[in-house]
Amino acid sequence: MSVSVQQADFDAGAEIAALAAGRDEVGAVASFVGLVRADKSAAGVGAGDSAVQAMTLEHYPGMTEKALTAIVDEARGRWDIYGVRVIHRIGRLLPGDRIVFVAVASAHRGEAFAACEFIMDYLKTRAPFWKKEETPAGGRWVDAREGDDHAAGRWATDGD
Amino acid sequence: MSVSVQQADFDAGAEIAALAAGRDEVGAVASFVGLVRADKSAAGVGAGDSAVQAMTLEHYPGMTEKALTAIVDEARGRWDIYGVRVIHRIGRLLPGDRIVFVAVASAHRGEAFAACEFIMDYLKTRAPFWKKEETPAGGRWVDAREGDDHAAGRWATDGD
Amino acid sequence: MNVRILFFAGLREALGTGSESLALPAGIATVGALRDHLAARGEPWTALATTKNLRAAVNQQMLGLDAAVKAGDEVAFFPPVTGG
Amino acid sequence: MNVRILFFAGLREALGTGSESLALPAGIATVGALRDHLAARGEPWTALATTKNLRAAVNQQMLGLDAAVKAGDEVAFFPPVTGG
Repeated sequence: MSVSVQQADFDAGAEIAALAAGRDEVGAVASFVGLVRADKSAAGVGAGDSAVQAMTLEHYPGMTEKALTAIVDEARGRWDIYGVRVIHRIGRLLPGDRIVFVAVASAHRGEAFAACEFIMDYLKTRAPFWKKEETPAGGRWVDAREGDDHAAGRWATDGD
Repeated sequence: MSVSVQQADFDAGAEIAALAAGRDEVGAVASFVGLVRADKSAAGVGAGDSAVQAMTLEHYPGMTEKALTAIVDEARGRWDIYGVRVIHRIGRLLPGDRIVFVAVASAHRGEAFAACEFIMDYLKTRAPFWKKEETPAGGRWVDAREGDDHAAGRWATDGD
Repeated sequence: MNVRILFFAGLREALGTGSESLALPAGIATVGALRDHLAARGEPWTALATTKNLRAAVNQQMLGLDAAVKAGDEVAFFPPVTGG
Repeated sequence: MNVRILFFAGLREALGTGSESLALPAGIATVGALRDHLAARGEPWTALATTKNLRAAVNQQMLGLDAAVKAGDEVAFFPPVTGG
């Protein structure tokens, strides 16, 4: 199972090892872990009371898994990769908690890095998750970053 | 200690967690694990007896740590990153064994990915390690890949 | 056959509901027309017109406001996604 | 004060030694000149001239063949690196 949406935490080391286990053509595993930051609100409010105390991740059950699988399939079409693992947590998380994991196994590092970053960029703009932060000033939904659309746009090709 | 050259294996998950532990400004950890491939010799010989049975990593004690530290320092100068971990194994390794680990912690994924890939590209061309493969046809030193020089060259700037 | 409509995140909160089932009114054939139809109900439904960069999915696939809608479809409206 | 010279990997095997200590001959002031001086010893030292893309380090820093060498330096010769 290459895509999981779950409340439970994950073990990045075990997931990386599993992608390479028993496949001696794998020479490279690139991976990414996203975590809840507390230092400043992702909502972009610069004022004092913006420290994030907790965060709740809402998603669109049914569509989420389809969207993630479509993103992984697109990566498999673009690069010669042997294995992909995507885990996205939902529910209430605290600062320092892991939110998302993406890992890609390939023969060489160039393809592993490119596919891993591609999947993260597309996940950020195409997978139906929404973050609501709890701060001393109250709850608020995180605004999408324009930079995320730009990052995903980098991968656009003529065929898209 | 951000750089280690060691015979012992490593735990990628524990290393990733350590980079983020107690630092709630870390929102992203990009990492890479390189492994010994067995399917085809890295020496580039296409013939039948090219399966890699084992690999021995030689290095230049004293220079190795300096070279890796210089690469990490250069990455810190180029990107706003909070933590870096580099582990390179030496000695005799078997197919499927982990060889190298690089992880970079940052606030955002773009910088973490770029710095992690930069460190790997520079390590491949500037850190004094050499691989000797054992195959059914005998031992042979791996040739450097031209693609590695090209990959490292991507990062050159006017200031270099 | 009705259209099933879903709302998520800040839009769900603004509307006070996460879903509804609706007989597709005559003449409504696109996501954008359905959005306008709902927004015309007045407060709080105007949030559908004022949400910045409103996104939509038809049958769990993200599509533009010009995408076709027909009876039996599942249509979702939501703000830009912020996962990862 | 001598120059300490190190050899690694395939070059070390070809030369049959990993290191030597040498009084820097008069007139040898660069890595390239030192390389030529050693290669002129004949077999197996010609490997220093024939190794493809020979690399060198002076005092544990990778430098080009035009880099300066002086008494007391540690000079290393090796093939392109293949770690990672």
